[in-house]
Amino acid sequence: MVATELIVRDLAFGLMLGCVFSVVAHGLNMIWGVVKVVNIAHGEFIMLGAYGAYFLNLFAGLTPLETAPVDAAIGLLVGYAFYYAFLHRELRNKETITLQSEMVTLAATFGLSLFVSNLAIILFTGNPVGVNYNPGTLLFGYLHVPLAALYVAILSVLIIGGTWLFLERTFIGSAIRAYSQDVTATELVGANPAKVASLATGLGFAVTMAGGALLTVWIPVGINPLMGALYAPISFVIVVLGGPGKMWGSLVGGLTLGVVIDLAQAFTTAQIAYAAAFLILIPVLVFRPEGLLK
Amino acid sequence: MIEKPGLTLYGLFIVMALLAAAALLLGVAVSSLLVLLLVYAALAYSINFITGMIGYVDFGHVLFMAIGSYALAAMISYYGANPLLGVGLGALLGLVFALGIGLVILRFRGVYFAIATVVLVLAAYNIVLQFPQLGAGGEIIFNLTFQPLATYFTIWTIVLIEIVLTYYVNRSRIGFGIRAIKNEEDAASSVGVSPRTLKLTGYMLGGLFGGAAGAVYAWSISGVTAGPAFDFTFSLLMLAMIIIGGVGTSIGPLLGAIVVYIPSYFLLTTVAQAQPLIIGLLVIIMALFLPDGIVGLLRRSNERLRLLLE
Amino acid sequence: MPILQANNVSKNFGGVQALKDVSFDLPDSAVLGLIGPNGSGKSTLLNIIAGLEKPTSGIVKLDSKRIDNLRANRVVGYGVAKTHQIPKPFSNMTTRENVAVAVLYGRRNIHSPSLALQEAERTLSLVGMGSRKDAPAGSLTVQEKKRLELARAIATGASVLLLDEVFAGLSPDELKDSIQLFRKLHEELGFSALVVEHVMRAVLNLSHNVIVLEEGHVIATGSPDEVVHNDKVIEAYLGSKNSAA
Amino acid sequence: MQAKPRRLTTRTTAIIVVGIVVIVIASGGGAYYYINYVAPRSGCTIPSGRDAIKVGFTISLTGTFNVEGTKSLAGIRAAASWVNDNGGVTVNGKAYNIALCYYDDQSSSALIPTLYTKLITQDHAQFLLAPYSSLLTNAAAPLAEQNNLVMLSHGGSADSIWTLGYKNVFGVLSPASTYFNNAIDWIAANHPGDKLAFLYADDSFSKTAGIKASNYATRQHLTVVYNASYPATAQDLHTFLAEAQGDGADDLIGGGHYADGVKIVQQLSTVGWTPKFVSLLVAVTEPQFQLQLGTAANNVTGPSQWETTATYSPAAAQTAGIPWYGPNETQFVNYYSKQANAGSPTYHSGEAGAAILVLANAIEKANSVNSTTVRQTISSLHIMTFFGQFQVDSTGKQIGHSMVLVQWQSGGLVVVAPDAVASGTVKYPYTGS
Repeated sequence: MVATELIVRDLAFGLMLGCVFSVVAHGLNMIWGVVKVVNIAHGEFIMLGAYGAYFLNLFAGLTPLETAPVDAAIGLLVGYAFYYAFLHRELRNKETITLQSEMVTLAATFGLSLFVSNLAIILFTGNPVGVNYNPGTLLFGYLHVPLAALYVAILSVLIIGGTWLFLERTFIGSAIRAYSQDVTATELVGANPAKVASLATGLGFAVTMAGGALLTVWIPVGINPLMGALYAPISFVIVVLGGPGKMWGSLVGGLTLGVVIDLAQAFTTAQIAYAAAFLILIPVLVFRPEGLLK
Repeated sequence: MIEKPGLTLYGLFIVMALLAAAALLLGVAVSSLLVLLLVYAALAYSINFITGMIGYVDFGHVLFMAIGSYALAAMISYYGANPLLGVGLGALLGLVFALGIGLVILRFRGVYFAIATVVLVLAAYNIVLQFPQLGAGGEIIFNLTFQPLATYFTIWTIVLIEIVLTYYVNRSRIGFGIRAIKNEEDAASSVGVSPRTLKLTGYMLGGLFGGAAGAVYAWSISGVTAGPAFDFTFSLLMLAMIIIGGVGTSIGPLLGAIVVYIPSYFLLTTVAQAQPLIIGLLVIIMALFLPDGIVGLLRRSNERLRLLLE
Repeated sequence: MPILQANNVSKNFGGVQALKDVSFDLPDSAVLGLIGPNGSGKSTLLNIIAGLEKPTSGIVKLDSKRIDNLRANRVVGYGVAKTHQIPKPFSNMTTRENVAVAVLYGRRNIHSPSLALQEAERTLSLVGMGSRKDAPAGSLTVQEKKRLELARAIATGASVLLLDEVFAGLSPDELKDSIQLFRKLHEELGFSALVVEHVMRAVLNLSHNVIVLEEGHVIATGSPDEVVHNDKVIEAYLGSKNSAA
Repeated sequence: MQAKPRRLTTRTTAIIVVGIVVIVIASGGGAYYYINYVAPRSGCTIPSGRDAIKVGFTISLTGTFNVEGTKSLAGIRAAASWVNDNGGVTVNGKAYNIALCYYDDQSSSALIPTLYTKLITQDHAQFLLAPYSSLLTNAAAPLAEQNNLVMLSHGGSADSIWTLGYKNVFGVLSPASTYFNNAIDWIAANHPGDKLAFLYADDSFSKTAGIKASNYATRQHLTVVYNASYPATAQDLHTFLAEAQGDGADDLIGGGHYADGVKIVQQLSTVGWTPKFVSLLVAVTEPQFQLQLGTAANNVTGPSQWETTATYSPAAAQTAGIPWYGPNETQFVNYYSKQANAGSPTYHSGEAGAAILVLANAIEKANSVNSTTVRQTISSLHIMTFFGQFQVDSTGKQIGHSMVLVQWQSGGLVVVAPDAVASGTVKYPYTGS
């Protein structure tokens, strides 16, 4: 029943979907990996990024690809504000985040998620909207590849690679890496821990919101205030799969999820495919709590 | 041996007595409004056993509510059983699932546990849709003759049991062990506390009462549908209630349910989104500045209140 | 007849061998000092006895019953209690409640919280913390937190205490007090103790016998006097200092 | 927690207990007073001039169903103002206005019990309309039943609603199981060799419509080569569409709510499949569908409960031998356009407006506002409105009304089946974008 053509197609679409999942989760990964905080309101900032793409398209005619850098700039500022409002009190003067602080940040960002999503309903109404962006399709034999999805996939990989390069090759990057290993080590390399942590949070938000913009290519009429409730859990799964703090982990996790969903759909029902995609998390946590990536 | 109960318990009994009287005296109209309040309270107490007492943040508690809802709906629509039997089955299944799930995911600490609870809900939602026996689109609806007082007093009894149980667990030996785990799990095990057993106990109590409350909820709306049944809104409301009321305490969940539900009743029809907006804001403030919620605030404000409120 | 026995205990972490065939006997009511340079495996050995880690091979026996395959909380039930090197109080509970947890879960005979609290109060005055019984444990000083660790361990009713650096980080005066307190407690309660310590003076003062670990091996055993004059021990300590410098 | 430096005296205990009781009673009494006297911010708008009959309902003005909800509300208001402008509802020789009491339910079934209880107990609604969608109707129906109030369903089409023995719940619209019958009839008559693919969302309405349609197709001797449901949250439908194409399907039937329809048509082009015939639920009748998709919307068909171009008239009622009630097509559209946020009417507007007309007619015929009397009248009512016929079976399910099939043709929506009300013919095949 299942023809090779179908599997090739599912694989191709699964990989492209996986790329956009990766970039959507990548911001969460950066914050989680560096400041060790899981932002429960992650999905809401994806949503804001998506609305950014919608409004810039509506008023300025920008495509989602062009919106991404604008969203990222906004995200950087939002991330700074977020750090000082929510994390600074819990993180300053601490070597490692305590379990108690972890619970505080979980609860506080959970409150933020309720707040932002409902504010969005008031501001944007619950009416789902979308961005029309269709630069055409590319034909590889029998395989039609929508260019929009392809661009987004390439851009996603570039963003993830870019953050990796930034962390590996720049001074600020090495300060961030030092912070993620050991907070006091940050001071040894001559940087202020709070500044490093807030910058890392800002970068995380920048990527998150840019990811939200790129995601709009995949959800033609799916931008709505409650979309975060789906993409936050997907992001959690991806980061755990890849391993928090590992930049390429986002890509590994995202591609795994994308391919599992699309390939499993070829062999079984969509419901089972989705259930499986979420349930992978449990055995991974039991047997490889540090993530799939070494 | 258990100590003499304090005023907190009597206070809670008085509130419960008033709720019972309200339903009997003011009739059907009031009772059908208060049913939802009590369902919320029951859910808040149920998540209090795990998130409030043990400190493991459970974003997926709605899972047990859904299990209870489906148990009751299936019992009624396929076997024509008495709804009380459905509530019993819901509670039992909640307990059994909590046992199975807890054995695996209670090994994960902190945020990993929280995330595991989220993905379980999403997976369960898709699995339910896979079973045609649970209705097209996971929808089972049924029609029972009108039994407002039966529903009301079932959930009332459940809440009462939860209050007494919470109160005595907090005061008993188990309560000491549970608080030790919440503070320092490793240190607790090195003075002889078994975190595994106590965490599982808390989680199973949560599952049991979550299932029971979910069953009553399905009973009160005469059906269950997959989308709303697995809607995270309920999980979030439960969490918000105990965070606002005061985690781990025996007053907190009821207080939180009242604070969250009663204004919602008025706000819903004026500024629809204002209520979750305010709840979100309250949760942020409580989490960052008042970790023990309203009860903690009251206890800190006055020495006598500190002794009275548990 | 020793109360605690370790036979050929080994432990690997990945490729690293933290302990190699470590054996010792702890006689009843005795105090055994366990010393060695940093990273010599002292804490690992203590964790294995306390059930916090499983040995890769070897056997630990208490009263000739095997305890190496038990979970930490079960080991406490058998009568072995460990203090933490970095104190881990139950911060949001009072000092008295902290100790009461140990009473309720360490002993089989007390199930009532009110009795446990009374018992906890007694234990606290025993370690000289009676006046701090209602203070939240999170607000204690480091020295007080270390005393609390000791009080909790004693309150479990343990016959064997595993003390992980309870004397570290104290001023000379505090150290003197603590040593005196320990002596007093040991006389009154008659427990056996395995004392891991960096502060040589404390160990030599308290212990009946001392074992010295280096890189997971036992390199010397004997009375405190014998051990300090042992060439290998001197080399291990000085040598390790030389290589570190 | 256990710290008790001194015991409280009996007197202090008594004072505290009394204090608590007083506070609780005071706040309870205060709340009761507030609910009943201070805060009756009711959702009712009472038109001036005559006494009013209150009709209560919730409608989705925000959330998932907000497009459909807004259209329905405007339809309800249009029908109510037609009734009020044309003599009102006469009971025992006295004319009443129809007053609408409604709240926004945010498309959330969790809010339905609270809001309907409020409508019934505080606003004293005498008759009820159901909310939009089967999901919400299911949540609301028990409350109508419990309070013995008539409830007309205008947006809940799941057949399951009518299997529960509800005595007070009546459908105005055709049930989900019949949505695709027109499309399948047309294929069976014109292209019996086509192989069909069914792909629908897994919510209860779409799934019922999809499953019943595939059964119906089999009964019409058509070949079904693909039959699957997808999670309502799926971003990526490529896999399903490609599979359907791979199984050799010629025609595609299915969909879900509005967003699903747009998603399917967009992804058809990226999969590179151009089915010959496409029929999708709900989305197709929305003008936005065409705006969003442009030429790709051309020749897409969809079932509709009603279109402004469908021709039900007093004359048609006479031919059918049943009474006519309410505005004709033009009058309704006219009233509709005066409502706020109305846009142009869709079938959601039509079915919602018809619910008010059926209710008004039934109250007049019963000559009573007593719920039980009106209920009995509705069960035997057989009339025609601008929306088509109304007649229910013994369970309350609609059997008089019939669906139409619409198709986008060069930017306009044309009724193409059944022949009796059609204003054009089906264009075949679908041409893609």
